Amino acid sequence: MSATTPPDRARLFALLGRLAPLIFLLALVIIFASLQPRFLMPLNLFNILRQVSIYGIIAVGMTFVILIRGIDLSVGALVAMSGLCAAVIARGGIEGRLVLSADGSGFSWQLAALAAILAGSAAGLLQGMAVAWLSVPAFVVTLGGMTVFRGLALSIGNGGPISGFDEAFGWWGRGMIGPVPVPVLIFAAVAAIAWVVLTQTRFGRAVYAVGSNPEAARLSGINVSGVTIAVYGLIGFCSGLGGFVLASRLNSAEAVAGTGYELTAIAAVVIGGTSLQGGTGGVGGTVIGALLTGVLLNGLVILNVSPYTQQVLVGLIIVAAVAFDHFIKRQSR
Amino acid sequence: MSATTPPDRARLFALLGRLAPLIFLLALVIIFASLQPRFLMPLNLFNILRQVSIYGIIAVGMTFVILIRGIDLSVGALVAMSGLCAAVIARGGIEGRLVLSADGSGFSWQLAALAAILAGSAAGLLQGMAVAWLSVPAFVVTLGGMTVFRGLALSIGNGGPISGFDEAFGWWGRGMIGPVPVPVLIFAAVAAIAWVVLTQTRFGRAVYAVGSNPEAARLSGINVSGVTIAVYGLIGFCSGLGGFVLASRLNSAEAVAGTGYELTAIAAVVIGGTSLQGGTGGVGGTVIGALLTGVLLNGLVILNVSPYTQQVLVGLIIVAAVAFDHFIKRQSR
Amino acid sequence: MTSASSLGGVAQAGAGPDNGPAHEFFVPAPHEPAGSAPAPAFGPVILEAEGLVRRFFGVTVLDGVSLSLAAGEVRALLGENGAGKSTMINLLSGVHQPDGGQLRLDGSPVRFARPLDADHAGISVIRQELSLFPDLSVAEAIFAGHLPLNRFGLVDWPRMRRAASAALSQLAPDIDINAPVASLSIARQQMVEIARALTRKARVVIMDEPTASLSPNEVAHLGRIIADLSREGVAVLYVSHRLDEIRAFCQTYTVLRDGKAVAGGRVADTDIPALIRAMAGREIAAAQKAPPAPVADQGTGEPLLQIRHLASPQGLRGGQRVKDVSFALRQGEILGLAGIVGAGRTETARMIFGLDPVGQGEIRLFGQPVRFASPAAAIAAGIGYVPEDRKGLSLLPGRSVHENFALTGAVPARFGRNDRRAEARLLAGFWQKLGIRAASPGAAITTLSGGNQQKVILARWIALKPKLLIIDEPTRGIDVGAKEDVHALIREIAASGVAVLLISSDLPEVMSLSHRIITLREGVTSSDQPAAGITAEALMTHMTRHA
Amino acid sequence: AEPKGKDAEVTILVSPLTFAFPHFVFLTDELKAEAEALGGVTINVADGQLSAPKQIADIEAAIVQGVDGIILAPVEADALAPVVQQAIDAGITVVTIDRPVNGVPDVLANVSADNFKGAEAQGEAVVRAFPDGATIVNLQGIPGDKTANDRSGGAHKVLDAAGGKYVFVAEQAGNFSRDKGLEVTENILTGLAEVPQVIIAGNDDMALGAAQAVEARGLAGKVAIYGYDGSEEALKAVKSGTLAATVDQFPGLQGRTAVKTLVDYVREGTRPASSEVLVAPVAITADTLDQAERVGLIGE
Ligand SMILES: Nc1ncnc2c1ncn2[C@@H]1O[C@H](COP(=O)(O)OP(=O)(O)OP(=O)(O)O)[C@@H](O)[C@H]1O
Ligand SMILES: Nc1ncnc2c1ncn2[C@@H]1O[C@H](COP(=O)(O)OP(=O)(O)OP(=O)(O)O)[C@@H](O)[C@H]1O
Ligand SMILES: [Mg+2]
Ligand SMILES: [Mg+2]
Repeated sequence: MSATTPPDRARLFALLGRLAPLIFLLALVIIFASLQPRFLMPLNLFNILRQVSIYGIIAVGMTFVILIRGIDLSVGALVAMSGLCAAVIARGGIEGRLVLSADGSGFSWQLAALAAILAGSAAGLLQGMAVAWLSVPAFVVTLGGMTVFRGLALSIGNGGPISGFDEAFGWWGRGMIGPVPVPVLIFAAVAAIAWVVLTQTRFGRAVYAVGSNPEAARLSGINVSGVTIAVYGLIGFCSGLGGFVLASRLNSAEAVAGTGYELTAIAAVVIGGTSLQGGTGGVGGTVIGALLTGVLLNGLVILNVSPYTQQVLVGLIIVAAVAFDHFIKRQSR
Repeated sequence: MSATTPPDRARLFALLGRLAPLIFLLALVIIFASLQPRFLMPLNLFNILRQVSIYGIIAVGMTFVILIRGIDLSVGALVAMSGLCAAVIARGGIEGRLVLSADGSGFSWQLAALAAILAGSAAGLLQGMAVAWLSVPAFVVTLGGMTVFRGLALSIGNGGPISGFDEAFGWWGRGMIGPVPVPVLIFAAVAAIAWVVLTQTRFGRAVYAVGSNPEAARLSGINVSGVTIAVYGLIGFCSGLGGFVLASRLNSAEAVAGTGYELTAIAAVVIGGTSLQGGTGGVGGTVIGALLTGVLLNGLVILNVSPYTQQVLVGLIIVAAVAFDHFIKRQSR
Repeated sequence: MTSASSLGGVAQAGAGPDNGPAHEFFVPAPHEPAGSAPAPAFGPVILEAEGLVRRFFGVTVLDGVSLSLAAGEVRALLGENGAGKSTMINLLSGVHQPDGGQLRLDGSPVRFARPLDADHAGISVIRQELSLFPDLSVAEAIFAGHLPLNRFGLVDWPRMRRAASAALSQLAPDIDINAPVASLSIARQQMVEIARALTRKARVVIMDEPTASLSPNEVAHLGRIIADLSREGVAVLYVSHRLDEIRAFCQTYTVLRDGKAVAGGRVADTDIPALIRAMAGREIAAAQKAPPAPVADQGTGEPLLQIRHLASPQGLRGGQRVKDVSFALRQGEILGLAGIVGAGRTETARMIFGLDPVGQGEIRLFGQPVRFASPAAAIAAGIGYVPEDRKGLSLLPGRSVHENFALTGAVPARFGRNDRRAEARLLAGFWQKLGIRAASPGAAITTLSGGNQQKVILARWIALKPKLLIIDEPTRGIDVGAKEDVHALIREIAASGVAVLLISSDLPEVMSLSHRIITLREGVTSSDQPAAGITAEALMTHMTRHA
Repeated sequence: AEPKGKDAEVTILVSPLTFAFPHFVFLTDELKAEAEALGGVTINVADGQLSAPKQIADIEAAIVQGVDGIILAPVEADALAPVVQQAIDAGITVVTIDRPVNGVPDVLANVSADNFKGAEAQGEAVVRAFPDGATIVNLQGIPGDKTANDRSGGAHKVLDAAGGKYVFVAEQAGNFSRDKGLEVTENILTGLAEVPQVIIAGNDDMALGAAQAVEARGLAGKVAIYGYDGSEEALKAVKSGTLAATVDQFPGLQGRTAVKTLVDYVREGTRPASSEVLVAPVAITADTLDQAERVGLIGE
């Protein structure tokens, strides 16, 4: 009957809608490349990739959170806290305040990484429970979490940095496999796994269902609280991993690390076309979004744009990117 | 007819729900007072009032924004930018870069205030248009605005502060009327006006309608875009006013002023019981919420709690406050 | 012809092809419960409620209600708006927990702490308020929460799609299972909701007003489906305010009044007036008999609204829904707009009201060509619109009844301040006239029963005193008694000179209220004639038969 | 690298901690002025924004651009080391200002006035003014920030060493900002049973905020307030007696020296006498005002 959809055509437009962020990214790359050819040097491209990889990992976790209509402002603080946890383990204690290993030497990177990831995940799960069970809005819970975990990070390192780790530890942030920096590979792996989970598993689809209509999700027998807690645990995990990689990259962990990562990560997710209303979007877009922010920051520096002007441009371009995305999507209705 | 509710009882519960933040505030006051009697010194109480007044003014504007399901992350930057605008006018230019007045002397506080408020309102209206017409989520628009306006603030002051204004200018931030600091009176006035607008006027009712169900509001002939733009213009106005009062208070304006005000303001609104889903809440609660945060920061310093621990406590107590509010509200269902 | 027979026959239509010749719909109903070929010897009792009590704000909404559902039984749950039907269902399906009484499953006591528990117990529910996933595809929405897995433990998309089309094939084969649910009409969403409940292979299926916005032949399909379920030994609890459906589909019934079960038994042993009496506890003027009031200026002068060859723009999803609609509407006239689901009625209304862009064609108001850019403009020009999607387009959740009523600003502000007292006075009038049941004007709208919400929304628009009022499904979810109040109200405003465009899937309603009736078929006006002496058969032919 | 030859074009990236601190704004301006004077020198600036990753990214970008030299104030001594090494390996000359990076011997020079030393100077000034002890309020900068820690740490080192007569009655974070400094001081003053004799602040902004709180309480002159940075406003305040002292790290001198050292090396290959060009911070009091770098700006 007439009132049915010509699927192919509809799908074409839907596709275009999904591609909007990519188009914008390419445009940006072309502009920078034409203004400064050195921008395209492999070295620079890998720099960009390495630079985005850490908050990229977090942005992947943030995608889940935003898909269920949540938000997490605590990730930056979590990066700092978990990074310090890893550092304490790797150093075998805190100078003059805490000795963990008998001979005062540090522990292996495995234990350090584990510490970071456990710390992050635990913190995330706790926040998830507050959101799910106390029904406190995620914005508030994680705003609180942000200051709480900063506070904890400060008390762990007593305000100062903890630095100097062994080679094995450092490899995860500074190592290379062929021409590719390790953090980039970690980011890629995390993104790939997240993609499979979101598109191919019941949990992933439950995430979309909860984001699209929590009440209906509950009525159709989905364990909404469970999904919520899991999702916040998941971004906690990503933050912990990010914290470990960052500490390894900087060969040092400090309480002020990761400041502002929350906003960068959220920006990446939204630029990638995931809606803050939840229910629509995905990891693919987030990767594009992360790259876009990375390209932006790198390109403006490469072009010697003055710092003040840079801030203005970054703000404008981010808004433009999202506006473009929404414009395309509207056209395809 | 049995299937109706005895209004009195329903109203009682509703009332209790509205009072929850107040109850929490009183509890906090009692705790601090018992730990440190000097907390109740009139002087200290007025200090608290003066300290909350500036972000209180902004929180009032933020109430409107959150009532229509929006959010504004740019207020801190706007405070800095508009403060600097006022400073430039009051000094009649920028040392060695810009001379506005013929004789190089500054202009009156009226002009300075006007400059700040115009700058703030204009910025707000622009963001409102982006939200309403480009249908870019408020979170993104104002996140962009945050960096844009910081950037502009930095370029105005060239990174440095602009200081030293005349008495009349200073009165608005440091003056007293009787025992009451002027900023407190400004805050009170702003809150009172906002209360009338929200509860007594068509516009106020439209704000609630748009927040509760934008589709229904539009279908009932409410100009949703208009309301949205107006609301962001309004918080721009508040930020401009706040920027002026802050500059007057510090006898100096700088680009880093107001950092983090956005989160403090949002926290105040949510603690006050306004829902981030929009449609429910009000200015009364916001005033309580602002006082609560003020009391918290003041009390912890008075008790000389270490900065690290303070952060932890602030986070936990904010979450507790909102959890308590939601708990009470749930009971009344 | 009587409305009873007009829909009573619906069950029979089950036998016929989906859109076979029209007369098949109107064989008078046999007076034994339809669908159950062998006389109803029910299987063992599956679900049993005993003395259920539920309070809200300490107000008793359900007061010791008992009912049982046996395998193969189709039981009607009847009652006025606010009687407690949906609440009862919420208790049976674990949405709320009873404050008293108990549930028994297969004879042994159970407690449903969450909807999930009821789901595991094989109870599936079609909710009164649609609860679908706007962003998900139709196929996924149908299986949400129970997605089929392949042997790798991953979601089996192909299988899911196949099953989804199968589930919809009977009811609405034209729905694109890959389209997002949000793009479907209320009616279609209701069909998706039905399909969802059916794919659960449940032992108990509960339907809360599933036909509220369905038109006769969808109802017919549903009738056949219910008959099949009962034959397969599934127990069905069926809620509807359309009593002819009850007679056609159900074998047993339970009547709720003010939270108490006041009557029950075999449908065959009772009749509609008796049921109405039981629900209302008083005598109600037999439904839909009053003749329409004469029109002020019949035939003479410029029509108030004139639509010529109206068409919606070519859309991407679902193509062009309105293709060629023309009609004229005069002051004081009630124009019935009939059509099956997807015919283009709602879209026509939306275009007139400035909600959707107009493709081609012209709209003349008082002879002046108009195209409204926004509802605000349409309202300013004296048009009102009561949409069919109450939850999505009308209610302000979390706001009071008063504010929901005052939304359109029927009462002008005084010195810039809202005149709450005048508003309250106006509301009180409608409250009494429509018999609205709610705690108080201060109560949150969402605590009202579906029907009472609808009354408040109607009042909102009538209070605005429009010159033209478009009403899409005016009595959706409203009980028989209240329906009369609403009909009387519509006649009254028409008599006062308001032109009414009445969109309804309830044919008897259209026929009894309208002066003229036009029918839409796939976006084209297929007939336009005076209501006097028109038969439902004729209408159905124009609505369905391909010329 | 080969000397590029006299008056060859030189491009330099300057990456200070952050432009949110006037200290670095002034440093950069002076540095630019010197570059102007030298001629043929292009200065690109990047804002460190107090973030190690940001600064690393900026330097990586500069390497890609192929600048001749980098002048940076490392946000984090260890974190910046690898990228600095990378720059040097790429043939770029690096000079650090304000503070060194750890474990990169090939850095041409470290032109720094150690914050820790400066804070010691601040502490010594207190000891000189209050030989027989004092009650002290300590306003710290952003919690966890290196500058904040060094400045608080230096003062503590001196005053704690001077024995029990110096008591820290309150220590709070003022986040280097004037409004927070003012607010926190107000609260501390009400919290304390008796007025403290001394307030030391991690920067001039907080000190000036504290001064306002003190004045508002009608305690002007009763509390000695020590700032840090030698900013124009602070010097005025020292002159007028509102502040007891401020610490000058001579950012201008640092900037000028850094750029000169770097350009000389890039052009002629001349290394500085020592790779450690230490600028000794000085506590500026009313009677040593003339030693302040920016004293010229405040006029008579
Ligand atoms: N969540 C709630 N809070 C308060 N009161 C409620 C709530 N839900 C239902 N009620 C009240 O319970 C009574 C019964 O409501 P219910 O929805 O069961 O009626 P219903 O029989 O389904 O009516 P309808 O035919 O209009 O759907 C109504 O008076 C309603 O106001
Ligand atoms: N075949 C379809 N597929 C997807 N969406 C549809 C289809 N038919 C209708 N719709 C949606 O339903 C809305 C109303 O459609 P339409 O006006 O055709 O229904 P109607 O004639 O009002 O009948 P009803 O109101 O009973 O659905 C339209 O806005 C359209 O988006
Ligand atoms: Mg109901
Ligand atoms: Mg319709």
